[in-house]
Amino acid sequence: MKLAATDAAGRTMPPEPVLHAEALSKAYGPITVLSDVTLDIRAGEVHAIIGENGAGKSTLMKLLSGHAEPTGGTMAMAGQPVAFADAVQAEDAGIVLVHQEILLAPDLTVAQNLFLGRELSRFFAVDDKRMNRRTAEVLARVGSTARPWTVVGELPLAQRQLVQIARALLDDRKVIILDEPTAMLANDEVDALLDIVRNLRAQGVAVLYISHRLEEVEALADRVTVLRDGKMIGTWPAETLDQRQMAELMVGRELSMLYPPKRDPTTVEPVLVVEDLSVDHGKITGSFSVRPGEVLGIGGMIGAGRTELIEGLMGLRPSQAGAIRLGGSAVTKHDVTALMAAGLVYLTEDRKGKGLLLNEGLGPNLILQAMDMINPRLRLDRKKENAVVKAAVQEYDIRVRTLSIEAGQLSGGNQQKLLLAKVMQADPSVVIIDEPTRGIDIGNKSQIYRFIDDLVRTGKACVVISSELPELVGLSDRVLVMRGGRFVAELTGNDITEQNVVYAAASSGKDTEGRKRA
Amino acid sequence: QAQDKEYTIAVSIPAATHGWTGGVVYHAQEAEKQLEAAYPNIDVIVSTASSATAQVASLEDLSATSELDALVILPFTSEELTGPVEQVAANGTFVTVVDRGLSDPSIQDLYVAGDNIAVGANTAKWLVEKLGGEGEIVVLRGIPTVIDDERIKGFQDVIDQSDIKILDIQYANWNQDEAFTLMQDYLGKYPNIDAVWANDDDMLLGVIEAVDQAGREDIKYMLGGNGMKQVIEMVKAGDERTPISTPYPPSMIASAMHMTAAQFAGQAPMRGSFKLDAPLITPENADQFYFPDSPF
Amino acid sequence: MSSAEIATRPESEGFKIRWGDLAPFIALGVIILLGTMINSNFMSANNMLNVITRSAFIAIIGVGTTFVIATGGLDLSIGSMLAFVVGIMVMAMNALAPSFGPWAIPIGAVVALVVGSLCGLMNGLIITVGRIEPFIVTLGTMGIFRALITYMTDGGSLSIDRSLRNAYRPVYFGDVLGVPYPVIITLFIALLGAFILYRTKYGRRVTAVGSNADVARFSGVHVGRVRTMAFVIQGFCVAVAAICYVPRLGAATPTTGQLWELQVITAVVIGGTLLRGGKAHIWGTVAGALILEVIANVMVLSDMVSEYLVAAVQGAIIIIAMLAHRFTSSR
Amino acid sequence: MSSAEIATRPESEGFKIRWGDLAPFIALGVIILLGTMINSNFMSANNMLNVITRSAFIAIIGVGTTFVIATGGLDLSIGSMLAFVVGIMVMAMNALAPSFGPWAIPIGAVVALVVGSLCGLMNGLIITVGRIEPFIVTLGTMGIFRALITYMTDGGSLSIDRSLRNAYRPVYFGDVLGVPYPVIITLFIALLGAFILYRTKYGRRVTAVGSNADVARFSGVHVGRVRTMAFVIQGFCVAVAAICYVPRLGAATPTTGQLWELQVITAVVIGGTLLRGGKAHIWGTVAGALILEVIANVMVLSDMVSEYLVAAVQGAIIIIAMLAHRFTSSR
Ligand SMILES: Nc1ncnc2c1ncn2[C@@H]1O[C@H](COP(=O)(O)OP(=O)(O)OP(=O)(O)O)[C@@H](O)[C@H]1O
Ligand SMILES: Nc1ncnc2c1ncn2[C@@H]1O[C@H](COP(=O)(O)OP(=O)(O)OP(=O)(O)O)[C@@H](O)[C@H]1O
Ligand SMILES: [Mg+2]
Ligand SMILES: [Mg+2]
Repeated sequence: MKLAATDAAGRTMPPEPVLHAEALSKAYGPITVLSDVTLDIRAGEVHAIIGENGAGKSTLMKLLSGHAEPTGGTMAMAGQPVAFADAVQAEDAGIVLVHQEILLAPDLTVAQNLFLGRELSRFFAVDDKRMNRRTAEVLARVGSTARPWTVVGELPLAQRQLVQIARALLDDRKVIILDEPTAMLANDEVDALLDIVRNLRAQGVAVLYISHRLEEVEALADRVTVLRDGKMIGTWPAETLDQRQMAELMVGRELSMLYPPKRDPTTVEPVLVVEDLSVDHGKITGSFSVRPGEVLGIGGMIGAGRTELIEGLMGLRPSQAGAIRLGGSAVTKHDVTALMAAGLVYLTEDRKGKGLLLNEGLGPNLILQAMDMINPRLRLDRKKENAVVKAAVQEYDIRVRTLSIEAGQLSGGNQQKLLLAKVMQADPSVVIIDEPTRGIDIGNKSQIYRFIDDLVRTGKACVVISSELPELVGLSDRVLVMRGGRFVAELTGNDITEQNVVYAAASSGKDTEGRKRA
Repeated sequence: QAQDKEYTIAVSIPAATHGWTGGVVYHAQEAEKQLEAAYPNIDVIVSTASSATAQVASLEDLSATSELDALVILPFTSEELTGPVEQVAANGTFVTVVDRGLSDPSIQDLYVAGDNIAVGANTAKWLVEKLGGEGEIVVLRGIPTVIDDERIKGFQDVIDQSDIKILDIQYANWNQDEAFTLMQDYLGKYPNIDAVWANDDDMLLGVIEAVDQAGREDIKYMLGGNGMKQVIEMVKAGDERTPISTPYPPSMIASAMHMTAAQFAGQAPMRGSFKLDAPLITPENADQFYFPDSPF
Repeated sequence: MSSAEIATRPESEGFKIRWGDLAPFIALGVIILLGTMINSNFMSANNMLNVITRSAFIAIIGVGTTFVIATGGLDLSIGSMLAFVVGIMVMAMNALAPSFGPWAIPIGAVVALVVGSLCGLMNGLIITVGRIEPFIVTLGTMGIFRALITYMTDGGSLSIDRSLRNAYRPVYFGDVLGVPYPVIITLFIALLGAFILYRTKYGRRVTAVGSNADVARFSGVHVGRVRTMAFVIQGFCVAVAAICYVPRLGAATPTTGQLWELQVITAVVIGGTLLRGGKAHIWGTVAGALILEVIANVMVLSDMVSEYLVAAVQGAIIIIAMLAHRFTSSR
Repeated sequence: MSSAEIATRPESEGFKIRWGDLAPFIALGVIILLGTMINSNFMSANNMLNVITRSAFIAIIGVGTTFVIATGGLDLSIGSMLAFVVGIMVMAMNALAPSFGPWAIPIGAVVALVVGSLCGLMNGLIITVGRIEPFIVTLGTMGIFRALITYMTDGGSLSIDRSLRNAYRPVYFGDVLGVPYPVIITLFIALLGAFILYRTKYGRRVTAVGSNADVARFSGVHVGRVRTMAFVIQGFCVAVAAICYVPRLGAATPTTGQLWELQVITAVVIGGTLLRGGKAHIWGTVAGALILEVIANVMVLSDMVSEYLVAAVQGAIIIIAMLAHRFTSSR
């Protein structure tokens, strides 16, 4: 690599950093996950942190924001050494972290969550009116359509993510850390968020930004720090790196093509036919089919109802179907177990809430869904379970330092891989994946794409719901676009472009002017 | 000689969960103090249990860990304790049973008992006489146990032979609060009630409170049973609505302990059955049944 | 859409949610209707007043329990704590009576409030500082309080001084314009509880802690303090109930308040508060207390079931009431 | 880093976790040590056998409770269910005795197992199909079972036929090579429970449902069925305990098994099972049952505390034991 890190050169010019980390390390028991990271964070600058899944990005952010204590190293703010006992102290010092995972109280309203711990009051009573008003303002700023008095537990995931971001923006901060803020967002929201970040920068706030979407990093960052395997590779001015170089710095090797070449699905009989599916008492309806060897993409804006449609199909929500045919025979029993037995599985977008048992190890998670197939007898075969774990770790490249780790301790991206491995244990003929690469690094993304490609090339079928347009376009042989709980467009062949998807997804084209993205 | 040997007497009684059992515990402790002061060679161990199962457990513990010379037991229930006491007796321990007889009377050496059937029957006889053989009454039951069952049976058998009608009968668990609540509801339900029988003085206090509050004049008599201190005071004072009570003295445990200790103190051995009568407590004889220091 | 426009809409949205919250009141209505059909005396002013007044204890204590449960806690020591506080209060009043006359009553009441709050504080501190399951801690303190009252009464009963009895009686039996004191006290406590829970910072934090303690901690909420405070409130409410309780029967016994904890928790849950925490309905709790008391009353008034089976029918009614409001409300 | 290198470390980590699981056993050891110091008779073979045998009831029922709690449920009806099953079993045996002689005992036992399982099934179905809090449902069925046994005994008691008494006695009092039957039955049930929980697919699903019901549902686990089955197991265990119980006391009364639910739940929680579900320790439960029984035994053997205060000391010891093992194990 010819690029020079700015460590030495950069220090002469800019003023004192708002936050300086010196040789930070973190170990969980005997396992070191971060070692010797030295970092400068400067006011009015967007500082991107990139790295593979499990590189230690989230861990570093937790150390900087008081959510975890470093096992080595020091931090200083404006030259004064600081140490945060907890997140509250860090927030008081002006540093706030927006978690990669959703951390909100599900029973409280949006406004109550935003102001939790710093409620506004008049005399003895809390001032709900004022809090709701300010919440509405901040929500509007981040482009959320949620209402201040909605209970958070009733919001879709993406909205919750925006609420989390809104919470960080409520007060003036010196340092705002965003850990994969866009992983759950679709184009519109992403654009709104990028504008917010630019605004913050203009106001002199230091922004730490983690994302696996390198085009965002390229468009936004002033400096880029790369982590690999818990070690710091270096910091570069953003303009000196392009996406490809970033990716190679992260992975430490040359990357191959991101998207596999498209297939030409033969026009044989569809393997899955869904007719007149009606979910949540008619709120969402749709019919579709997938052929063997085909990747069917489902696009749409957040809240279009894609997730709900599929959850309804799987019998996980109140729903009715005119007919469901799988591999030629009609499915009469409309529930996950029966569908799985017939060869249809679903990978949820909510890996923390609905996907993984965070307090359990890899084995119990991996075999939970397909237990009857892996282990037809009553008694559990522990040997087989261990074999499954080893095979999955290898095949899906789940980066763990010990096999006895709990799922909740895995990095976000590795959790996603574990979840994929889990649903694949059932050896399905049709896989529906909701947001397949949410939180997956660029290196692994191509791995997952190739995985999907391999899958359909063996005559299976895959349905991909994705809010990431390049992914949807790059991967799908056919795209259905959903709007307001109905399918509004079907795109095939050369018609599958980002513009077309966006056009169909946005209601009657009204909303399209805000989109400057190429 | 007897004086040289050390004797252990175990006393197993129900825990103080309501007034009457509270009285039992009190009298057992008093007797323990007296006996240990009077006979230095006698060691008395009082053990309370909160259920039949716990009582069996404590029996096992007592007999497993010390040589018992005598056991004084007030069993929770006859059926459940018969077997376990038999085990103890089989080791040669002198067994005194108080209040509730065992299913197999041959196990016990000494039996001191109140008469629950008589408690109910005597009260009923008095009531039948006072009401002139007719009227409408309500009854409060205790906790569903044999004791409660026998009292109610004794009472009902006598009442059935008169023209008195039992309007209602419900459980109030020997609890003042529940008796108060139940009585309020009875009062709401029945516009005319001639008398109330609460089967236990603890409950009677709740009943009286409810009746007083409602200001009902139709109720001529409110009766309990067991001879609780506060109620005896009322009897002594010649209360119009509660002129009598029926003794079911918790002090019977003390009598039984003294009689048992006598075995080892050189006096004549005591065997047989002693059934305490349940004479009516009236203003005339109330003094005999009044223990101002007892909690009950 | 402008933010001003957004902020004016809570009513319409808020209204939809209220339906579920109404369930306990609907259940109460249905049971009252049944009662009226079963016995004509049921609706008599007298009977109604008795029942409502009686439910005051469970309702008052339930307000505190709503706080505890909302934080994700549980308190099994309520009943024994009541007995203990009653015992201490009676002893204090009796000791003070000779020198202070009727003033012994308010002083004794203050003593009760202090003792109750301290009992709650103890529960709370053991749970939060020792980090032990509330179930275990309060089961332990339940035994402790029960044993203490048994010890204090010597297994018998502890009655309030005759001289105070008459001055104190009205606190349970008296009324203002026909509304009995205990009902007024219940309303006051419930209003106060609702204000604290819904309108103060502390109340916000109570539900936050119950909903997700980690989130609360990250947000700077002192989770331990909030939990402990909920137990103190519980203790305070128990003491208020004790103050209303003593004039009714004038004595503490070892059976005072036995198994009330189960009744209170049932009232709270019937009222719509979730046992796992995070949601709290003060007025639902009050309705729950009324439901329990009305069911018991109807059971006595109706002549239909054998005395042996009363408990069975009560249990069945509670389950059916819950089933009914599950299947009517929302879905 | 290669994944082959990764795979070598699990053992060392696995070992560390076990420490926390040992806590109840350590607590048991400490209490036994204290007992030995207080009374020399405590360690006598006779006393030890008695205590261990007695703890069988709580331990056997506790195995079932461990399942229920692991799925995130709670069962307050245990004690009354025991009484009800005992009642049915005694009635069945007495009715069968004339025609079947001693064979009435095994037939009666089978009846008990069926009835117990059905009672559990009822609890489970109401909870899962009706989607009501287990706390409320089992509080209701607790009243129902208790009322039924009161009804069956007519408020009195229901004794087993004399002719069966002697044939049946050994089931509680007998032993094999000095090991009492109830202990053997407990071991068998605990082994079976541990096998089901740790080594079968069903057991996996139990913990999955308890730790996150949504994840389980999305993974195709029939959450309702798993929960219901846990209650059936609970009912079965109650019936096994009933089979051991009858020869000990020979009768069912309306107070049989009263408040056992609290004891059982305490044993389970002391044993390390989390009350909110997701983690279960069968052997911890057995240790918990022993701890409770040993504490009660030591209280009887020591003459130090007034009878009134026994409950207080017991409560305090349990809290202290939990505190101790919180502060020693991990942190
Ligand atoms: N509590 C914990 N105990 C043990 N290991 C942990 C724990 N938390 C995190 N780790 C490990 O630390 C490593 C770094 O995790 P981290 O979440 O920082 O990765 P990341 O760079 O944010 O990855 P991703 O892009 O997937 O989010 C991972 O290997 C993870 O398994
Ligand atoms: N701002 C909002 N407030 C309340 N409900 C919303 C909001 N946005 C969406 N929803 C609800 O969420 C449902 C769809 O959410 P869902 O997550 O299924 O959408 P999706 O198309 O899968 O989007 P995603 O990209 O998040 O997966 C909508 O039908 C709507 O009822
Ligand atoms: Mg991360
Ligand atoms: Mg979605």
